[in-house]
Amino acid sequence: MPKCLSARLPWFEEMTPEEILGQLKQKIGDAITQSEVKGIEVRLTVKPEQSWEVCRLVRDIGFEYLNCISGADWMTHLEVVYDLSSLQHLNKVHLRVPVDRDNSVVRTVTDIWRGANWHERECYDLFGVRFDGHPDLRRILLPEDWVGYPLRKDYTDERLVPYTEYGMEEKLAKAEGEKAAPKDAKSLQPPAPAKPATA
Amino acid sequence: MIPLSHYLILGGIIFSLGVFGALTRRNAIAILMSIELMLNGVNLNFIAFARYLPQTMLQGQVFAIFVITVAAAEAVVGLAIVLGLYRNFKTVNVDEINLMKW
Amino acid sequence: MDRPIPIGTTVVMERTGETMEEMYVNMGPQHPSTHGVLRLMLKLDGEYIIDCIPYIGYLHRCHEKIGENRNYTQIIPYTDRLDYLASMSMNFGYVLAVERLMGQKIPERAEYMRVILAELQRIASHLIWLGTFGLDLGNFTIFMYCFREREMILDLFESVTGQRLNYSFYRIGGMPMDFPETFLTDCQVFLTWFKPRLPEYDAIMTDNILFQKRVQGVGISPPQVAVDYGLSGPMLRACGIKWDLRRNDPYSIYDRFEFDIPVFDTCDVWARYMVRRKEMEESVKIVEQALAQLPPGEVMAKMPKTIKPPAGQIYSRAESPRGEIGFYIISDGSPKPYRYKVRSPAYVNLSALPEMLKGCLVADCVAVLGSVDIVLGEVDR
Amino acid sequence: MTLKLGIFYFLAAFTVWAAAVVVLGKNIVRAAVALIFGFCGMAALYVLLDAEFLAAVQVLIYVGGITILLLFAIMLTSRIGATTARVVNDQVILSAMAAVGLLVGLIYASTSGIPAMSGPPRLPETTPFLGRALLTTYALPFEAVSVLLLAAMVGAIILARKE
Amino acid sequence: MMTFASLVERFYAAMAAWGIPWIVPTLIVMVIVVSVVLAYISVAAMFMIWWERKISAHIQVRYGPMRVGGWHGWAQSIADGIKLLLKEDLIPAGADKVVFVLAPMVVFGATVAAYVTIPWAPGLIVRDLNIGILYMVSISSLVVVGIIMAGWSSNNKYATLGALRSAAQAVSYEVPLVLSLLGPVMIAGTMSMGKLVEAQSGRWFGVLPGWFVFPQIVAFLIYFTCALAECNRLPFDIPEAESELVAGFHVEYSGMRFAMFFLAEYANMFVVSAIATTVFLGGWHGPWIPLPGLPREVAHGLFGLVWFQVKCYFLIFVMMWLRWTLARLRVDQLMAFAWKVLLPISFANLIVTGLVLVLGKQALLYVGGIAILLLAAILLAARPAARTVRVGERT
Repeated sequence: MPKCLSARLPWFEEMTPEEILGQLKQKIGDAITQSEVKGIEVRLTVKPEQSWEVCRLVRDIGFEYLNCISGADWMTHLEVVYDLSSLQHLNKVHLRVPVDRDNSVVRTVTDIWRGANWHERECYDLFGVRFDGHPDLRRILLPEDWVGYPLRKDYTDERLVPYTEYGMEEKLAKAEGEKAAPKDAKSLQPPAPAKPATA
Repeated sequence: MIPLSHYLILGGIIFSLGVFGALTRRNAIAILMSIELMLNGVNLNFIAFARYLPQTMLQGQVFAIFVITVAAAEAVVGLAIVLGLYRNFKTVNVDEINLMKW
Repeated sequence: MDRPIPIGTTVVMERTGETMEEMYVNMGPQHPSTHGVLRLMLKLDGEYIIDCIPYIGYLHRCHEKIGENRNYTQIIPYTDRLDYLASMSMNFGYVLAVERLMGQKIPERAEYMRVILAELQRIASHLIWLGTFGLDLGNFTIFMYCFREREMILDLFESVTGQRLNYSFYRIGGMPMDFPETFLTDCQVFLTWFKPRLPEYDAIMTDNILFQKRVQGVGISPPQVAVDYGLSGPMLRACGIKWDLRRNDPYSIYDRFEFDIPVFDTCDVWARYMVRRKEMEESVKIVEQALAQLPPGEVMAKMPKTIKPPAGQIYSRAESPRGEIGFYIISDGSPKPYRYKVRSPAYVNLSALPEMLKGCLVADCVAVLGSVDIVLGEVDR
Repeated sequence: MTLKLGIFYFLAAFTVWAAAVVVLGKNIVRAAVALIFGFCGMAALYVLLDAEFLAAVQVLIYVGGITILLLFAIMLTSRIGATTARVVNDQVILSAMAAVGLLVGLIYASTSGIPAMSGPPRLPETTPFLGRALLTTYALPFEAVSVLLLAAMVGAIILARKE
Repeated sequence: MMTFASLVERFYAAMAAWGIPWIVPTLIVMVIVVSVVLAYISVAAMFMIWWERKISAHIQVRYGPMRVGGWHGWAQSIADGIKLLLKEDLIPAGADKVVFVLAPMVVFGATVAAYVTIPWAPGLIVRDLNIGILYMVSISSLVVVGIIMAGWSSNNKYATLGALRSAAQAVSYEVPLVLSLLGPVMIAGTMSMGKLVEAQSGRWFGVLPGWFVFPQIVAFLIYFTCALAECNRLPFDIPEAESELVAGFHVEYSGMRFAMFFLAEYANMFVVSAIATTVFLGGWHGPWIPLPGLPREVAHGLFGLVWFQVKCYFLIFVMMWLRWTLARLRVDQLMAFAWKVLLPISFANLIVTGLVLVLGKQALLYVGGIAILLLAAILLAARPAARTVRVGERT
């Protein structure tokens, strides 16, 4: 059976994550806002406008296997996270595309990886990120007439009973000697996270 | 004994019902059914003659067998044409199929 | 894609002007061979399938929203309910992700226990698949044989964890209890009983000419399509791509056992059948080697009372019987994950179903769906 | 002898009723079912006329073959469950008169000039005789019919095949 | 064993002696015979249902019905029958009422009508028609018409698909079935079942019992395959393939009507194996010894009855055995198998039988030549079916 598709670049096997990052920076440096190499994983944060070009390049460079597209809600902005890998080697790419909360639009990657179709529909369904150019952007898990996007942090629903950990919060607060702000009645505000690590 | 004329009358009745059906029904398949009825009426007469006229040496029954085979062949080709009609005209209503070319 | 017309009785057909040439048939959500609440809207031309639109979400329990409100140990029982036919592998994947996030080392004996239980669970999951697959194709007897073997595995799990289906037995940092004394001998008894059963299955299914005619050349998914859709597990290995996370991205102690990865390259239902059929033999080999090398020692590492992994994020993946089960966890130092996402293999494999069904017959649709081996708990999360 | 006559009248009435339903029936499927019963009635009449081989052939070919073909065609062409509003077209009166005229002519022909004969008490077994007749005295029509059937099969397949 | 027939004559003579018109005894005999046949069918069907569940249980390493009625749950199918009687008998909305109600009657009626010419024992036959075999085949084709009426009239898409499939399957399998039966008919020279069995009384080369299965082994195999398709048994049970079409044509039936379909299926199985036994396995022939108390003929009759049942139920056992081990064929494979494989072989068998009957010894060289020619034709025809045409080939 022929080796997989990404065998286009013969010298590819020996590439280390640093070289891959170098390649990317050299080809499309301005689009990458933050980048870091952690073990065998290249982590990038990319401007939403060029996200499609970066994905295109990452695919051509050799990552033809899309593991997963997931959303994340950082209170200030939403984020679409692409996890890519390859069937030829163990390098991975972790691509994050920050998108602002209100009109969150990102260009679809279904034309690069057809597998992205359902991932993007789920991201739209649960986060409300619209992927323009997507062939069939409908809700996939929730019923068609569902209002709101449940996985957003500010999603409130009268049926949603806030989960109060039984006795855990008070014990924790007492243990750290009232360092955390005294909790008023279990209001709906989610606890402000310490400092979202975006390093 | 049942006189021969009773069978002939019955054959006549069924044949004329078939003619009436073939002339009046609007659905092409119903017309084919009426034609089958006409052929059956004829068959009945043949077999009645074979039974009542021993000198004919059962020629009636042999001919009835041939009528059955021809009826089968005719039904097959008729239905194939009806299917072809349906695929192009989306209807089997004979009144609406009046163009020579589809 | 015109809006799919809700259909049911033929009266509706009359209004929508459907004829035998172009007809919508609704398979599911309650249908004997859709393995759960999946609805397939089939557009038929007589017997041939023109198009297929899967509708999922009937079993959606907002697994990820719950995950964000539970601390790391409380999430373990929820991961059981993802792929309820292979809950050990789900626990294994989740616990692995959190340990990688924390960089936590666990004792040797716990590693071996995890591998033994995961591989036994793989055999049990493949046995259910084989039984229901045979049932779909009309062979009722194989269903009974497979469930006889699966009962023995469930008894083993019951002796270890006290549960028969959703075990939630794995803990972050090791295993809660050690094996009971009788487990090792019982496991050996099961293995010696199970090995000669596999040729029996071949006699009924694999060598049966009728079965072969039903599955060969059906539901084709060439390697390019498989990789493009991100298929994983037996679906990928059926297209000639030798990719198994236990071997290619070794986690836990899988690199200490030698077992080979069955690969077939005819990309059809037959290849997927044979891959799973051979995988059962490999799992038996792994369990035997693991039992032989089982080291003594305690089973749980020293863990803080509340597990608070350092802030950061990780996407870790493991090999479940259905494919690559991935966990994407963002932690912000608090005992609850900030964002918790599950990449389920059946969800992705199912997205390729319409591609495989083009041009098949209605009877093939059942065979192809059986070969994709979906579990709706994992698809809908 | 009245028993045989009684049976004949019952069968005749049954067959004519079935033929009438075929010709005048509203729903095309009901017409097909009536056709089946009509053919079975005819088969019973053939048994009365000591032509039991033909009765079996009639049931086998007409009911087991042609009617199934008709039902197949009905399922493939009509919208399932549709009942046509108007069954008869506008020339119904004219064709009714023609049919009745034909019927009167036939009845006249079949009653006058035919002595009330009764023929032999009971025909011997007809099947072997038919077999021998078909292959000896009627060998040529027998071969011609087989060629006709072949032509019909090929023609039907070509016509019905989807381009 | 003319005792049965002589019994009837003595009964007629007695009636005539009392001056009762001949119509009354014929009606009485007819009523008795029909009730005996119906009683036998229901008992046999009940037994077969229970037997099938026990056989399938044994094959699948489980027990099967054990509780109802004591020893091995023998009363299970009676309990099922009563349950079905008490169940509500609903007609779906929009269903074509007349045809819906008529369909199970046509199916059950046709199956029962086929019991007329079954030769149970020497002389013990309801009516030995001289077109026996042709009558049974044509009557059992009525069953298919009943199935189509059921599927069509229940206004349910799955039922209609099931009805369409069974129509296609019936048309495909009737032709090879009739042709395979012609072989023994040619050898025996008659179509009446009674005479067919008598023609199998001799011995082939002194040692083999004179059954037709030995010279006509090919015809027997073809017949048995077509018989499986005739009564919709796995691997040909496509019309009610549970996994795809839920329950095929009788999805909308319940209560008594469903019981009729269920009984008709098993009764049809018995009819088909009875034809096979009569035509191929030498009906009631079998070694027999005169019983001390009874006259020779009665003993021969009893043994004949037993032998006939043994052979029939052996064939039914094989059908059930196949059901629980084989998978199900697809509709187009089934069609291709019928038209491309069974039909040519049955034609070949017919030609060879004719040649051997007419030419005797010199037939061997003719047969050899034609056999090679036909084999080439069959191999050409039965080439592995080209892959089903794909709608728009993918990459």
